Amino acid sequence: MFQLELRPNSSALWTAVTPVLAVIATMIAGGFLFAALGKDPVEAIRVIFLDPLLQPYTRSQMLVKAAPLILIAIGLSMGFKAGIWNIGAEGQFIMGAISGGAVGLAFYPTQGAWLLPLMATAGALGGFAWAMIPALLKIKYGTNEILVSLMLVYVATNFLGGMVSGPLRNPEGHNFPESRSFQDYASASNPELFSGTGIHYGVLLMFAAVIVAYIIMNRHILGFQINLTGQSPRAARFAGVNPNVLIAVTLGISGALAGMAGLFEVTGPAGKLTTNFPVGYGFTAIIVAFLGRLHPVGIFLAGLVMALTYIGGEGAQFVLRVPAAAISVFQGMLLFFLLAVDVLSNYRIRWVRKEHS
Amino acid sequence: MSLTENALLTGNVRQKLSVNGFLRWGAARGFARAIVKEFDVRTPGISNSAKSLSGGNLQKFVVGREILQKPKVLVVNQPTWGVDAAAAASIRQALMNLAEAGATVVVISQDLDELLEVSDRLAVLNEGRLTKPRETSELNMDEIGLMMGGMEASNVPA
Amino acid sequence: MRLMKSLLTGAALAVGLAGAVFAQEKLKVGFIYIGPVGDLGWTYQHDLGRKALDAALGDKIETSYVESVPEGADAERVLTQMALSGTKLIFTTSFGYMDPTINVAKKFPDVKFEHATGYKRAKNVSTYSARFYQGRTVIGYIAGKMTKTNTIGYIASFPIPEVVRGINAAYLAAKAVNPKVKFKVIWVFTWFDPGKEADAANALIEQGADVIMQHTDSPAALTIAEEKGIYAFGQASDMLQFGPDARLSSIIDNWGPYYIERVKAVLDGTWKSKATWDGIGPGMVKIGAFSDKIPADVQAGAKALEKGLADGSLNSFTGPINKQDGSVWLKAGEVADDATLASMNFYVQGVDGKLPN
Amino acid sequence: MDLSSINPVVLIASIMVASTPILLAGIGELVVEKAGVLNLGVEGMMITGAIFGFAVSVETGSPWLGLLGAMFGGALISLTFGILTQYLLSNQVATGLALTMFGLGLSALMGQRYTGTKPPSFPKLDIQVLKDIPYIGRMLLSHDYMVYISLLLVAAVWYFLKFTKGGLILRAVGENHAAAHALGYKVVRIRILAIMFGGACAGLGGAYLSLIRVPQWTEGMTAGAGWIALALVVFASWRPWRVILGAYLFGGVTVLQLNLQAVGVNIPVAYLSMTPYLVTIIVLVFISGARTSAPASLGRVFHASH
Repeated sequence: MFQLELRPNSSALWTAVTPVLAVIATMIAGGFLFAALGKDPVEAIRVIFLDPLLQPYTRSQMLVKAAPLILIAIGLSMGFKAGIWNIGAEGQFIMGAISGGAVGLAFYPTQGAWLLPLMATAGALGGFAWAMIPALLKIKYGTNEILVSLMLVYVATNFLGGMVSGPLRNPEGHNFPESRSFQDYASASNPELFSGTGIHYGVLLMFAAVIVAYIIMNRHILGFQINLTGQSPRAARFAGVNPNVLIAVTLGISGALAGMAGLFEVTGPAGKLTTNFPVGYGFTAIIVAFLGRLHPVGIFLAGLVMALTYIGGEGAQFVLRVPAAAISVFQGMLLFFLLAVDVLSNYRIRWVRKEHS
Repeated sequence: MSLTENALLTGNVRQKLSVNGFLRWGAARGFARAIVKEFDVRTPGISNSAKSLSGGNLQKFVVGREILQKPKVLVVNQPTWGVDAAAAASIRQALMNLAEAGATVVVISQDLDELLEVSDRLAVLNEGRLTKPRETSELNMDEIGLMMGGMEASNVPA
Repeated sequence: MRLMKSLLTGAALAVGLAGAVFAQEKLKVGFIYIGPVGDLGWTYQHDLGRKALDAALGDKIETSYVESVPEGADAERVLTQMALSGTKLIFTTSFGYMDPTINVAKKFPDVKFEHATGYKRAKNVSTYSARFYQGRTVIGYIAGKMTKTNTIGYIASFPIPEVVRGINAAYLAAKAVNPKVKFKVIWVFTWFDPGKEADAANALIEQGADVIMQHTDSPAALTIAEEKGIYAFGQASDMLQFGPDARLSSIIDNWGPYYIERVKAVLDGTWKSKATWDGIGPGMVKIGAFSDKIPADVQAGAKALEKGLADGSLNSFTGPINKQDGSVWLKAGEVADDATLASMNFYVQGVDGKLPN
Repeated sequence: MDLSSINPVVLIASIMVASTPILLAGIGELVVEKAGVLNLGVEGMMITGAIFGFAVSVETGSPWLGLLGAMFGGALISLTFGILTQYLLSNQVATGLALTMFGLGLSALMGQRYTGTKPPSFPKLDIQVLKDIPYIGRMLLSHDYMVYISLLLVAAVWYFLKFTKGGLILRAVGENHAAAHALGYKVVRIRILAIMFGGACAGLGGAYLSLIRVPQWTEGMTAGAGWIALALVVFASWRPWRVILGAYLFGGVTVLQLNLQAVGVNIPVAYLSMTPYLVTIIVLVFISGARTSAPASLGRVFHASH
């Protein structure tokens, strides 16, 4: 039978090759899926994986769609590397959007260049504060941060519902449960920076986050401490790492990034606070973080691949009339394959004879 | 964790391997290479992970890592446990060299021969109580045996 | 390997041929849907409309759709992609697509847009909606006649004008034929959650309701009514199969005729931006077949009401009508104007409970 | 407003029905977590069970076979998670989320043929004598069989975990997989079985929705119930009986607010709906110091060479 054997050194080659393997496997399995639905598999794969890369519009949209995913995943990856599991980024995303959005709405209709930066700060603080709840509970009581952060997602979702049908509701919006449009409020909007691309400040922030995270994780003592704690918490304590500080720092960073992602999403592409503007970026980002192997550059690429399947999937729907359900099955397969092959970078497969008993 | 990272683990401050929190990987690699060279650590390279080393080599690396930082005080626990004879001898020599250079070295060990070889003074822990340290050169085996049995050597009638 | 090779050559071929698709001269008509086409409610009915379009004009047009598109950024991208790929007429079928539709329409002046249930128009953006409240007048009348307990349960989604209007219209019609009638309204704050809708139906039945009306999308309430042996109505589609005994009638969204009319207008070059708010008359709202549980005289009354609303001789909101707080809304003989109806945010006198806000 | 018109007997009866799907999914997830595995894919398994159960029930005409089909479907899809996390050592959080995405898509794809179909109806426990017992009869003894089966299942899980050797082994695996492995227990195999049990229970919970509570198939019909099931396992602090309490609390808040509305009480729905989650966090804080906190190996990767 086959057995997994831990590699003494994780293989850089396999780390690079495995995602490609997974994509190829998904194309083959997906091809069968589309064939079973009566679609031309080759064309379906082309529409999903290739077409979006050929048009300038969809290329820039990949960045727009991927920006919040990557921003959140970058923050999460730091905690994940240290073994601190924030899975409540969705809640921090929502709270960032609410707090930043509320600041903007409070100043309505005052105009000023200072407003958007102020809102972004408030958004970051909102996400940060929401992430500090599981952090502080973990530090003080040893409460499991996975569960607390997850519970807080539901609290945030309900809070959003209360806000947009209460204090933050657009007074001129016919009672619809939504806020004023930020797109119609110049100073509070996160505009398109290059005409026709949809690229907004959140995308720039995403690039900055990838670079800064790369530097922190590879060149800074904080990154070293994070890696160390993840690999050996005991060794980290010997080396003088304070685990409580690390919990607060990593959860705080991921909360602040998720909060800013929320604010830029709601003031830009989404346009206003509604009960359905959060579409699960906080959860999808967890997958993106793992697909990117918790490495900033990997996350950047994983976010783009994820965005590609969304955009390509939409194309497949209206070009080939593939049902949306088939696209999410296809995405699920891609994720499964990507998660499955990761094992090859840390383990090798060996064939061993079953010993006789 | 690679050997370089392992060297960084405790060497960061004294070896000045970071500036304002930013790591100097070049210096860290240099430090790791120095350890490997001076303590004869058998490894294909410093980017190999620490857990890929044999027990003895890892031990040499860890002890070397601390000694090369020229600490004023060094506490080591079972420095040669599970290490082959040649490696053990070189570790002991390194400890003595460090002491020679003026550092205080506290060696904790169950290997009496080792202690007799490296130490200037010896104390024994028995039932949670530490005996008064004695000059190793003044001690004979009987006296050590009594210390280990719980009798202060000084109380022993001559 | 052979499979891989054929996949690759296939992909290369397909890329080369991609341009040829645009050569066809058929008018491309696109739809974007908020839910899956299998929701059996709102989206399902719009897709029936699209199918009617295919059946009527299939030789001159080509329809496509993208389902389950979140409002906001994703909608804007899908619309842009549709426009870029040569779609000339796009129906955007959810209120939340309003701003994305306007934004994309600005960038593609040659593409015509039709937005359902919104209020923002442009030179190339029409709006359309149905006077569902007329249907509610008819079934409210039936409900008022059929209730034995004089208690009618009403499951409402969000307190937006559309829903409030429906409650008021149904209440006024029921009250007119049954002065003792009481309306009990539960707000579930969701358009679609079968479990919750079922719970709401149970709670209403427990409070004595023996006829259930609903303004949510799933047939859950109808199945509960069937189980409990009381009456209910189909919503959006006929839903007969879910409650053969319980279903008295239904309000059916019938978009097909409008879609066919608008596409014809584009084909013969007479399309102009306009606001359409059609009711029973033009057939946008249809009343489902009456159950034989309804006595003949009530059926006749309902038919007469339906006919009057259709030819305009009757109006769902004809004075004297007071608001819930007792103030006069419409004087005797006065009929409501569309502007007030479009932003209705009050209950009429007699409806129990407070409108949430 | 007349609060007295809410009949507590009926209220409890409807809470019992409304809570059954999350109770079933929750008790399954409890076993999974007790074995040290965190499967966030409950929503995906529930909806898969809902469509498997629905399809089998419609095709065979037998609701009971439908329930079996749902268990099979849930277990089957959970096996994907099991193989990935246990043999291929993938991260449990990410794999669970991927499972939900996959399950929602798969169910929608399978369900396209069944939209608008009515499944065969499900028999009720209909014993007139029992039903006529005042209060208790209506509150407790007039439900469909699955309500009782779900309660029996909780009892069985409680008994299994507390009094059987198998239960002891399962808990040992969840507390310290390394030690359990050293004692010769097949950690991976035990966890796979636990995961499949969890999948089967979640599938049953989904099928309860699609076959009994609102007999119909519509895409996405679980509407987040799987996530609530996850929360209530935590609320229950991994104790089977408290899962019932949790399920009735989580389900009860919704039913209660709907009933309050029905009698004309105005309540801030959004704020009321968040209370069970806040209570869960408070419970977590309280139990964090106590003996009965999360299984120690929860969510951690196990490989024999570690």
